Amino acid sequence: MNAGFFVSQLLQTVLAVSLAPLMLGWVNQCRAWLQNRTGAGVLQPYRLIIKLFHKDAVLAHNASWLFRFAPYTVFGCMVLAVSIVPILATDLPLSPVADLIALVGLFALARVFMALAAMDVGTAFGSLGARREMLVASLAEPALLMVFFTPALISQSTALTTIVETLAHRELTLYPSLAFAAVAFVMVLLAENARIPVDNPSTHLELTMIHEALLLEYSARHLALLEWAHALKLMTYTSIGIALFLPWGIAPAGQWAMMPLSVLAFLVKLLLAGAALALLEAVSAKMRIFRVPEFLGMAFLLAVLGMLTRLLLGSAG
Amino acid sequence: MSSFDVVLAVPLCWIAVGLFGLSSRASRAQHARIFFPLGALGGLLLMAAAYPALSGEPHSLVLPLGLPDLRFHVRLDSLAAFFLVLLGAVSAGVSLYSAGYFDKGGGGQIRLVCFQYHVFLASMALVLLADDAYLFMVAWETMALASYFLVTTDHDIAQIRSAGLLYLIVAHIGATVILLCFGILQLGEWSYTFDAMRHNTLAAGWASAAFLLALFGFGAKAGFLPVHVWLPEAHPAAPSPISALMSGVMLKSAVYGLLRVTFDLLHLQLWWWGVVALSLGLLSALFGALFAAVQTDMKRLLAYSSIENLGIILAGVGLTVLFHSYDMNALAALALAATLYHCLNHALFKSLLFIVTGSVMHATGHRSLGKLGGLIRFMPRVAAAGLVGTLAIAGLPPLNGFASEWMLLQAFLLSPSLPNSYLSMLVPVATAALALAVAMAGYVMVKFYGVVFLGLPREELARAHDPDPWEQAGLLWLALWCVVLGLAPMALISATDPIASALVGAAIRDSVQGSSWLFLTAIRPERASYSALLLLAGIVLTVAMTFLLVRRLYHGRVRRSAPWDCGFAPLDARMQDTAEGFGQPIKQIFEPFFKLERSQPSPFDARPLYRSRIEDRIWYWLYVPVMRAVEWLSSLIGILHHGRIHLYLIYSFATLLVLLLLIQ
Amino acid sequence: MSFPLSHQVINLMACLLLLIAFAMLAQRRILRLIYLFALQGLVLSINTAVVALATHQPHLYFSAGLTLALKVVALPWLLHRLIDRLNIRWDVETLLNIPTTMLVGIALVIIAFNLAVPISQLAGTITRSSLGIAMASVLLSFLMMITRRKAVPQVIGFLAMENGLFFAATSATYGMPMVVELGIALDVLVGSFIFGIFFFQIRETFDSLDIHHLEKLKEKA
Amino acid sequence: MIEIALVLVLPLIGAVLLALKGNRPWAAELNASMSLLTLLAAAALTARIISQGPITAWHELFFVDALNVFLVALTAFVAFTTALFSRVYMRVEQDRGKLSAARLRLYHSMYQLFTLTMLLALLTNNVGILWVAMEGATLATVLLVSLYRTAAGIEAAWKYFILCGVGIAQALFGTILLYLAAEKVLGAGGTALLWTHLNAVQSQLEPNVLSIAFVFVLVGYGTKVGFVPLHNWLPDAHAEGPTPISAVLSGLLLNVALYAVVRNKVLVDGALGSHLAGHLMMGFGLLSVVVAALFLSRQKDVKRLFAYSSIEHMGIISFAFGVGGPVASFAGLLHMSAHSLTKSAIFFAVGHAAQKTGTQLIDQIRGLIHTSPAVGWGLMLGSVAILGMPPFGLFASEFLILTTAVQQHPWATPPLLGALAVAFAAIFSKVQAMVFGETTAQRLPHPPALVPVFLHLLIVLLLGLYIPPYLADWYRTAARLIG
Repeated sequence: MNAGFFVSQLLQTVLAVSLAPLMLGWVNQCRAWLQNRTGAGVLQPYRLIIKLFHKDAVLAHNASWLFRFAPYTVFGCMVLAVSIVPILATDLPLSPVADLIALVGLFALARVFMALAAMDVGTAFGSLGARREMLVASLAEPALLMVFFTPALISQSTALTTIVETLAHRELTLYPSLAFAAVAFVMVLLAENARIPVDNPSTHLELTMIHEALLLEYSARHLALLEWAHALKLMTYTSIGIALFLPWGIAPAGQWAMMPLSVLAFLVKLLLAGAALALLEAVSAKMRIFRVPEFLGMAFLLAVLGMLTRLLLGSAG
Repeated sequence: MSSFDVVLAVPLCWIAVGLFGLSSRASRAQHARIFFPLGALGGLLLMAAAYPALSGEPHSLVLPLGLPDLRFHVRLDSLAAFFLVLLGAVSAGVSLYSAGYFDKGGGGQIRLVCFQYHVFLASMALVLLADDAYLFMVAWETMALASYFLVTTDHDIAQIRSAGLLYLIVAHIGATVILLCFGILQLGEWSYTFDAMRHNTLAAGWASAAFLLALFGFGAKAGFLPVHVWLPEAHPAAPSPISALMSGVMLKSAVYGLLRVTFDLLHLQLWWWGVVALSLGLLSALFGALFAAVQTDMKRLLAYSSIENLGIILAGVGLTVLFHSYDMNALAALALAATLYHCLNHALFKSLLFIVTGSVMHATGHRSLGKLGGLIRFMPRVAAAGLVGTLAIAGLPPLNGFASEWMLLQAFLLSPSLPNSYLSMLVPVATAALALAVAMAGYVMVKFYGVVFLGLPREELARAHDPDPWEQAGLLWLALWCVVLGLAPMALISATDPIASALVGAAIRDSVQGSSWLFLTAIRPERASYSALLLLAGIVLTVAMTFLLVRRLYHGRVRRSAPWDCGFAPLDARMQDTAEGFGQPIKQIFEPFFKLERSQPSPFDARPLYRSRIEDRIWYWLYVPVMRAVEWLSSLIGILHHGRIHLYLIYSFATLLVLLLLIQ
Repeated sequence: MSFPLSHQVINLMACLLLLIAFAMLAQRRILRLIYLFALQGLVLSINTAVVALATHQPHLYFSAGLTLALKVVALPWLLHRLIDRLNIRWDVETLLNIPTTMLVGIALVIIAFNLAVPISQLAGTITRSSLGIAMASVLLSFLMMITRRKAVPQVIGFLAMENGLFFAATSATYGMPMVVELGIALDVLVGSFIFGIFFFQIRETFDSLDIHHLEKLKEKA
Repeated sequence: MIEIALVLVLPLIGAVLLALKGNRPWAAELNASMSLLTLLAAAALTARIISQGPITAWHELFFVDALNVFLVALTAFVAFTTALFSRVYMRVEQDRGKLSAARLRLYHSMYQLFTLTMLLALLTNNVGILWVAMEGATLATVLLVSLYRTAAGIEAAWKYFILCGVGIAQALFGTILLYLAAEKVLGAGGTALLWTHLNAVQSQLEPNVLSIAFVFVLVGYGTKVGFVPLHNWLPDAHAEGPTPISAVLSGLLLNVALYAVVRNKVLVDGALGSHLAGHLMMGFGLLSVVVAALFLSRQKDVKRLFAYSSIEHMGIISFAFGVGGPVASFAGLLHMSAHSLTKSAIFFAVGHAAQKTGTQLIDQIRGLIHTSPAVGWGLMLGSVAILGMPPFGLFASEFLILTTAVQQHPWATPPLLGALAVAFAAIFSKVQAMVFGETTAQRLPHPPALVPVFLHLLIVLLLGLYIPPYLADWYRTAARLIG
């Protein structure tokens, strides 16, 4: 437990937290390009957040303490989540705090607070959003766990750092099972981060919105925090995906020399991932809410298939 | 006065308290204030006395009661001690709460209630202490009987009567089946003590029969599929503290019995037992979660969620059997620890939630989710306690529900190392089912909390306010334990070490190496680890920092106004989602699982009316046919008693001839 | 040389008894039924007397006298009084027509005889055949109770059964011990008194002695 | 010796006195006090047996051992408590104009006579006298069944009389065959009918004859026990007779009849060296339990309900005796005593309930617990006990019976389990409806006699939790006698 740990931890956390809006901006920018629009620029999320911080918060008369408390909690959960995922190096003092399952739990915690807060004011849309959010989540969560189990089986561990160590820093082997898992993960990611085709982040059309409906009553700093947390969530998922499926380039324990390299690798991966995400969103259309279960069911199935292949092929899988 | 004596003394004291309560002529309020706190004291004592017994030699004693050649044997070993701690902890909280609850009416003559309540507690303690089949069965049935009378406290309501009847019938059939199981286990000639049974080596066939009987019998009490039907009827019917005890402790006594028979009394376990238990458990879990999601009565909702949690526990037991049958004892120990821990956690948060509903019902007079709402503003303390319970039961870190589910999932993840390839592939799939059930629980609890405490009141609830100190004390006690057990799981899990070594022959220490008071781990730290305390610390830290930073860099100005709601017309409570609406997506997605009757309004109705009734298919597939069959038989048999004396003479004549020819 | 004679007499009585049993089974008129019953009693008491003579058992004389008094005089007279008082002289209605009843009766006799074979091996020399006949007449009277629809014939059937038993007692075993004999006789007497009471009760409640009035207590569907 | 004489003579005196003065207002008290004296005599006898062991009296005419003395005590006790109950009950009936003083005279003297016959049947050493007494018991009760002179009452009594009469005749034939077999061994004359001697020479008796004899005895006394399909008189007689009589019929007469069967079973199994008699009893027991359970679920009249439950329990007991062995026989005896106590208690409660509501129809009796909690709770607890719920004594016996059955005759457990479940559902659903809910009952002129109810239940409770040593030894020795 030398200072190095904490340095890398701090570095990673700060980096992730600060880059999260950028990532979101980048995705939106790519989407704009793909739709032949000149987008608002990759820095737009920052502007939005800062603007919101300056505003006065407006609360409904009957908003309870839960309503005001939720944004901070959600933000806190996300920050913690992102600082647990090994992004740059695998020696993180925080990583033993939560393994993959606990991470899922952490997301769930944030989500539940979000939903409860949305129901607090008692608006029609708030509860509608909460209901839909919980529905999607309750279907996505098992799929996500299944996704996680495949690499967990490979590396005999659910601790992310151990997984990364196994996948990245042993001799390079290709795991067909991971392919399944990866596809499933992407699907879950789309669902969990309120992206097309499950949800449309850029609409407030009451019939379709899920995630936005949760935020309706929020304003100013609370809204800012929630937006930021949203960006962080996307960030976290992406980096989990990276850690699980393209872990190469993450610095193994104690190798400070590799740190800059790993930062670079991370940025590149982020760019690619963002672009890919944008592409996905551009080519697919928003689906009806009751198609979502089928979508997630598919993801779930793929994940299970992945695990089974792993078990079938044994160490080669 | 050893701890064993104390443990033995507590049930007797409870009975004494009950008797005094029955005979005392005090006023209702005095009565509640005097006797229930005494009961709570007993609970505390029991908890304190049983905890040391977790680690330590089993004590046993023969009481001068019972049948001539079968005296009552009592024994306090680590397994019993664990469940006694559970009983003590929960009953202490609930009794405190009852002191406040029962003085407001809401349940028959308090003297009877007090008596039955304490007999109920005592019988549960005796079930755990019993060391021979007879005492066990006596305590077991007394428990059922006492709880039946408590359930039917308000027996003027026909619905409650039928609920109680169904409950007692199922309970009694279950008990008879357990009795048969003991019949197989005993060696004949008065050797009914568990000690004798331990030394009885049965053939695999008989052992399997015994296990299946035990599974059915105890399942009837624990509410496993398909003998769960009584549970969602009886729990809502009972007064809330009783529901709390039933759901929290009584169901666990069934788990205790199953563990006792499977691992202690039976000398072998076969792998397919594990499969049966596992699949049954997961089925129950999913079933419970789905049905909970579509309930509109808060106590029914909690009852179904009990079915779900007991299902999870049974799955844990099944996994333990599976591992143990392949001598993978370290893993078995992990699964067992997870199971036991989940028992304790469920006991705490479920009873907490039940007494919360009690307070809500007393404050508002409603239990239908369709009428409640916004109570967080009228009864903040109850709402806070409720929030703890909700987060815990939804399996969210850093509370206790998550800790046990985490361990259980870890245990499931280890199953691929099973030698049998089918199992090693099937169990992960089972894991998925478990995950689904847990996720569903989250959905359910958001619905529960959101509809009861958040939003706007759906009816006029202005008079609602926080309950009196006694009730608050009870709520506080249980909520506190939910948090503590969530933050420091290792403390208790390592305490359950002797149980694992006794039942599956391996200490949990082996399966959770390197875990400390801070970290909970599975097998090896680098394999998986989780620290609720640090997690909480992290969140709190970030929250605090963000808060301060925001305040420092910007400002904390707040303006109040009407809610925006996409700029719609001024809000009214009817615009919110009802419980009905909240369950609707589940209803739609999982429609095949429900027996659903819906009448939807047409667009042209003057007064559009939406009605929907959810029913349990199992009831129609299993129970109705059986009842029909019995009715049919008894209508058939009626012909026997036809009224004509000649016929009767012919009967006896025929009997005579048949017998005469028979013996030739 | 009285032994073989008594032997023959006893066998003769036994056969008579069986005959009478069949006659009762076939009987349509209630008065005749009573006479037959009395006749049966008579045969019985003679038989008892003969057995007593043959085996030199004094207490059998006594029971022969008892039988004579009770079953030949008292009960028939009582029954006669009854049917006079209740003036019931109509035909005896049977549930089964007579020929069928007879056939069933034959079957019963066969069964009874076969059952009796092992016992007869055991039984004393005098009464080799009698036990089978006793059992047969018991079963026949049982059959009669079943097939009769009126109260009085049923009772007569019951008493006939008693006779059969008594015959078994005397001929198979040289009579039961005295105490038992007395007890049995007492029971029969009291029994028939109670029967009498019942006839009146039934009569005054249903103003008829037809049993089909007594078929109300049944499981309602 | 003197105790035996007292036990038999006191009821006789009572019968005579009441036959003369039974129409006086104090007849009921006299009845009760005679029963009390009988009880005291029985207690003295019991004490002597406990201290001295089996005794025979009057050139072996009477024989008292553990098996029958325990039944004697039970009989005397229940007879006494029932007399207490009938004191109140019959007074109400009289006030309601259902009974004339003359009828009460008949009732009281017959009550004493009935007690006498049962005690005689239990105490005698002579198979023939046992038969005489059993017949006498029928004769004593048959007029009581038709005491109300209603059409239904007379019908019930008639059926009771005919069926039991025919049955008892079979029993006599069986007895004669027994004597026939015994006489070959013991020689003609009295001794050949004495249990004591018969048991001594069991093995030498001719098996063929004995098996046939047992069939007749079983069918004969079985009719009185109420074995299916010989049971048809039982529910009618219980339902139509006055409630005290239902109580003693269920609580005592059935026991005594079963006692007669068991005595013969011991003898026959001893002679055959096989388990024929045992298996027959098991068969009858099982059949009775199953059929009675099915009947239970369709009853509308509360007294019929509990009559069928008596059939069911007799089935259980004879099943236990059929299984045999120390545990099962012990359980059978325990069940016998617990059942007669509980069942009579239930009939007491039911009687009061019926008087309060003026009907015996189950669905017109509601909410007893409101108007008279004591009667309500009495009925509820009684039913709970009769249904084999702990901590009552019947649970103890059912526990032993079932657990033994599982090991020795697994095939028998499924029907047993099913029947018990059906019976439980049937009885409890009806009782709950009667005890709980809105009420239809009204107050009575006389306070109900609840001492007997709760006294019985208390004893049954004790039997479940703590059986005093001497009682236990008593059961053990009796069980050993039954084998």
